[in-house]
Amino acid sequence: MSSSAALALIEFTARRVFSGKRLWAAIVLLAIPPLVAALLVALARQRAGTPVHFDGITFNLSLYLTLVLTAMIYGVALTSSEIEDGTAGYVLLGACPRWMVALAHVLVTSPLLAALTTASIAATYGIASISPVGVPERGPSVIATDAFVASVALTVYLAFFVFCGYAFKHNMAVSIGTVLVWEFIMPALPTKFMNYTVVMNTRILWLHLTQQGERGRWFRGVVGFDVPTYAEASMFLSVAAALFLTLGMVAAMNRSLAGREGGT
Amino acid sequence: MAIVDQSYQPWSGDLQPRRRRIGAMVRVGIRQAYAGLMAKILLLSTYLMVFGTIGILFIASTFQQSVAIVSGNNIYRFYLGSIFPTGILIMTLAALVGGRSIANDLRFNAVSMYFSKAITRTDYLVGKWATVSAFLLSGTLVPALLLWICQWAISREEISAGSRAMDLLALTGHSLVIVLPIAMYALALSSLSRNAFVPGILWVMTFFGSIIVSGILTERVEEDWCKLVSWHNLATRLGEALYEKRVVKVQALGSNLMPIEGTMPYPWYVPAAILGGITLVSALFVLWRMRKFEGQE
Amino acid sequence: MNVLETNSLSKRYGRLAALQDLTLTVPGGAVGLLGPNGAGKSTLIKILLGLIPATAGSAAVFGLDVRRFRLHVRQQVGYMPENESFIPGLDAVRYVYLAGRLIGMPHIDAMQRTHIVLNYVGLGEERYRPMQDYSTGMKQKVKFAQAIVHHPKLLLLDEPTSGLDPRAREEMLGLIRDVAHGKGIHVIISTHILPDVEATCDDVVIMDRGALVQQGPIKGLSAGGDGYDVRIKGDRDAFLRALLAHACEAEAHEDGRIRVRFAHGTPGTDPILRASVEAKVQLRHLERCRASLEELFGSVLSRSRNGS
Amino acid sequence: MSDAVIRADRLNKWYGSVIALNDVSLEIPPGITGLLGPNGAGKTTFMRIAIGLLRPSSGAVEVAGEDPWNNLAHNLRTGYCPEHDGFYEWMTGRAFVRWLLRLRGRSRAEARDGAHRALERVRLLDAADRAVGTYSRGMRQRLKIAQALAHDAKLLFLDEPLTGTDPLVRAELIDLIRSFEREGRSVLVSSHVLHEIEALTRSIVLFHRGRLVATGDIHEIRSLIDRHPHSVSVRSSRARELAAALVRDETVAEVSIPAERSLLVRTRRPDEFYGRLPQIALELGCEVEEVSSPDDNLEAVFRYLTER
Repeated sequence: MSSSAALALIEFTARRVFSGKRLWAAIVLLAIPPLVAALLVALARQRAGTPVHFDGITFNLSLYLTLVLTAMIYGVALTSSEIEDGTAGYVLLGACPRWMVALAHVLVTSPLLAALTTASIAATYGIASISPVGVPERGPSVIATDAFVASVALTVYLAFFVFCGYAFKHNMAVSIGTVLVWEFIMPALPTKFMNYTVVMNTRILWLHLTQQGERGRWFRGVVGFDVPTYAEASMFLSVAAALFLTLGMVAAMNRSLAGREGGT
Repeated sequence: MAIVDQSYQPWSGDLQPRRRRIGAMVRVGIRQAYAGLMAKILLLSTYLMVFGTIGILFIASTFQQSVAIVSGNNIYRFYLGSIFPTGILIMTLAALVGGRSIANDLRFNAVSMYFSKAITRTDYLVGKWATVSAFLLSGTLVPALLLWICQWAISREEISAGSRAMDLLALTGHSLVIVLPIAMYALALSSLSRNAFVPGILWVMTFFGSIIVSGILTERVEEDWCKLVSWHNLATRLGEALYEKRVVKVQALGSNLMPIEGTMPYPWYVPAAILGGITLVSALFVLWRMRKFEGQE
Repeated sequence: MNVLETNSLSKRYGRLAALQDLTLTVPGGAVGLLGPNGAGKSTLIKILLGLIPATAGSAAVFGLDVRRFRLHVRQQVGYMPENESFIPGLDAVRYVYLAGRLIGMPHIDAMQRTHIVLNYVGLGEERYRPMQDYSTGMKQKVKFAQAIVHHPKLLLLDEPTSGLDPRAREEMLGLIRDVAHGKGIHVIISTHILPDVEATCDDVVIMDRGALVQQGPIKGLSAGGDGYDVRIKGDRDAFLRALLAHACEAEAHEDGRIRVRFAHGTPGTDPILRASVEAKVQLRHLERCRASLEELFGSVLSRSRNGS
Repeated sequence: MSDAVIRADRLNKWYGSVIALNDVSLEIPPGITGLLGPNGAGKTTFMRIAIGLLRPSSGAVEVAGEDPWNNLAHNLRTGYCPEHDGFYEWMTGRAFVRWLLRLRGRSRAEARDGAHRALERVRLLDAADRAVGTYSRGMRQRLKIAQALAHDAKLLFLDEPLTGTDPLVRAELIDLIRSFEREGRSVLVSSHVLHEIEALTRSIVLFHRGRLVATGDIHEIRSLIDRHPHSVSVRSSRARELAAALVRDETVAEVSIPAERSLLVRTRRPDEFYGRLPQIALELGCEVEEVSSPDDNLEAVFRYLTER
């Protein structure tokens, strides 16, 4: 294996992030938080005293809906769609070992998506700070913190999707189904299992970093829910990321790609 | 001995009008929608839940307990108006069945069969709409009917036959209000892509997104229109308007249970106009997309 | 009444002209629509079905304008698309039944006809299995069945043998031949595979780059085969030398075929027989030149391209 | 045959309970080899195992002496043209080939030149800077071949490269594939159409229902059929006289006259019969217009080998 092939793999993976319909879907998704902020700002102009709450948008949109769905769109596009379209073979038959292809999928795509998410968060912050009330005064450091949290979560999600893509035959159904149930429905149910969802741990990380661990107005609907510590949440996320990354690399090494003829 | 010629014979006969063709399309489509494993599991769990509820209520009634949820038209209103399980269930079913209905036709090229037959784009759209709606009704209307019967059986109030009939109409209307816009919107998304999961994700995104954004807005702005942003609120508000307003006349266990009240002060035609608008725009979008796809192989 | 009439039909996709001023009259029978990839055959068929509007000109099927009466036209026409076409989760019976119902056939008729045509195309018990599990040949048969379920007056087949193995192809050609003769169905086959047309059609229409190149009966077009195609087993060079000695021009092809022409007219097969005896080779195959349509196709196309 | 480029030993591949390859052991020599069999015979599965995309359920395969699975050196030596189209539709053809070259370790400059050469080779330069989404079927086929040969692969796997191409394109592709052999590359071409393979090579491998049926030279396989009875159809103006003469010959088992001027002869010793037929006809002085046998072509070999 040559270094130029590895370089090409990184470039190629990055190039694919900015192509096709999925880019548009991601842009629409990432535009939602700034748009909501803009709406709130416009309303605050009309009626003095309407608070524009940047943290609320981050908590509910940037680190929840937008984050999970962006990861889902790209996660599926990285492996499942490639295998289904029949393009996966070209990349796997290159000069880079397969584990490296899986690794590049996750480690190249997640910083780029994190950058896009950061842009979205920064735009939200910028728009929200037009309004006099409700914007945290910690300055741009809060953006950096949010971006960090988002990139951690994205890495976990992408690793999971890459793993599912290589490991399962019905990879789309498995990965999307799991994420929908575990990450969307589970955090809405008042059970202890919500402590083990990526969404919750991400937001707990965020809670500790930006709200000093105070639950305050967040999670208030949940009765008897103990917020894990920063250490617990970061441990959970890093273990999940490492686990799925490893499993994904192993799965990539063992994935057989049948043609459409033999697939049934 | 008589030998009957069983080889290929020419056929001639009268052809039926267009509405019968659409009817056939719907029948075959529904059969196909039920073929999916996921859809079966989801529906089955819903029915288990509904029957479980009914069972518990029957047990309660054998102990001469009157339960608040059985009084008035609470029980099916509650079922149809709640976000969990009904809202989530309908969302998932629509993502599964609505999402793939046109996308799979494009991907497996069934459109070239449909449009080489004597149907127009509008017929196709109406057929698909009816198919997805009818399928979704099995997750709303049918359980609601079961609950209506259950209410009739065990509630302790005196309800006139007219009121019962009105309730029946209302729950049918409520189910349609929930299902029809969702089905059309899912079809619009479905015509976007050949890949069935894309429309599914987009629809889930719309549903959750609208609820979350509406939640943020409601909390921040505290204005009434913020509630209109949520898809679920719209359908519930419009559905609520259909029910007969009457006072519950019986003292029941747990009577502090909140009946779903129309918390949105807007008249019924506002959500109706919004949902109708979404449906219309979606329909036009599908027609426009199919115009593009009709030209392909 | 003519099965098909077009009048200076044109279709443009942006700058690309898929059909250019095509005026064509097809009286009926089994007609092969021949042309290379991108000749405009599929575009023509889609216009005939009313799927896409023509940029200019008009087309009529059985005298019915394809735009104004497109549903009527489609009730008279059966169409077999080129690419695979099915509804996942549906079995062949439901699929063909649906096709019949969409034409407007009543329930009972559609069910009966479904089984008749599935028997006719030779699909057995597999018809009750979901179609995504079918082999290419079976999918192709179902596509054919759904096109004839309502006994159309005109059958449009787009590349009916593409991707089939020899046996499946032979079966498909047999079906087409059978349906095109004596069943009262006119057939138009769009293809680039010449032997298919030879095996099934009486007339041929050759298209290239959206324009009509040539039209006529196959016999007329492929006539002029003055010579024989021979296959032998044994010493080929000796045979060729012996042929030369009998004043024959021989041309050996890569697929083992030897084309023999006579310098002076056609004095029968005697020289070939003699040459084979002299060269002590086995005469495995002897036939008048027939596969000249392929060459004709090539020459017609290059002529039309050079001329334009 | 120690110089075999591909060697398979007791290869099996299942998908669930479906068996795609059943106990295949074979050796493929350098040069062009045709992989022949009907749809679903296991050709694609075999190729994908040999290219390293599929792992066999049991057994081993060696390509150039090495296991292809997760073998980077093997990836660089081989090129694969898949049967079905899989492209990044938004990319241009040139970018596609260039990216794949870079993924195989070429520098930017090398990749640019290599892509240009490969596209020139398959005559796709005109369309190289258009998005793949706009390509026609023939262009897609060429692009797939271009990416397979761009990195100077010594061994090419072409899965159904000729399917769906019109005669003009097919002739071009056949020339191209033959030129690979002259450059010293080995090529494995799969097809279900016999005459495509016949035009390419003499060395074939025959698959049927996941089993290896025959391997070797077409001539060797041909000679197989001569150990079995043939029916030969002869057309002659004096059919009855010829029949009488033939019946007396010891190689002939049976003669029937299905139509006037037409004979059907059954022989148990085809080799001798074909040698004697011209002699007998000449001695009798009767014109033979046509000799043909359904049992004397590759389709028959195929039928015979697969149906026993």
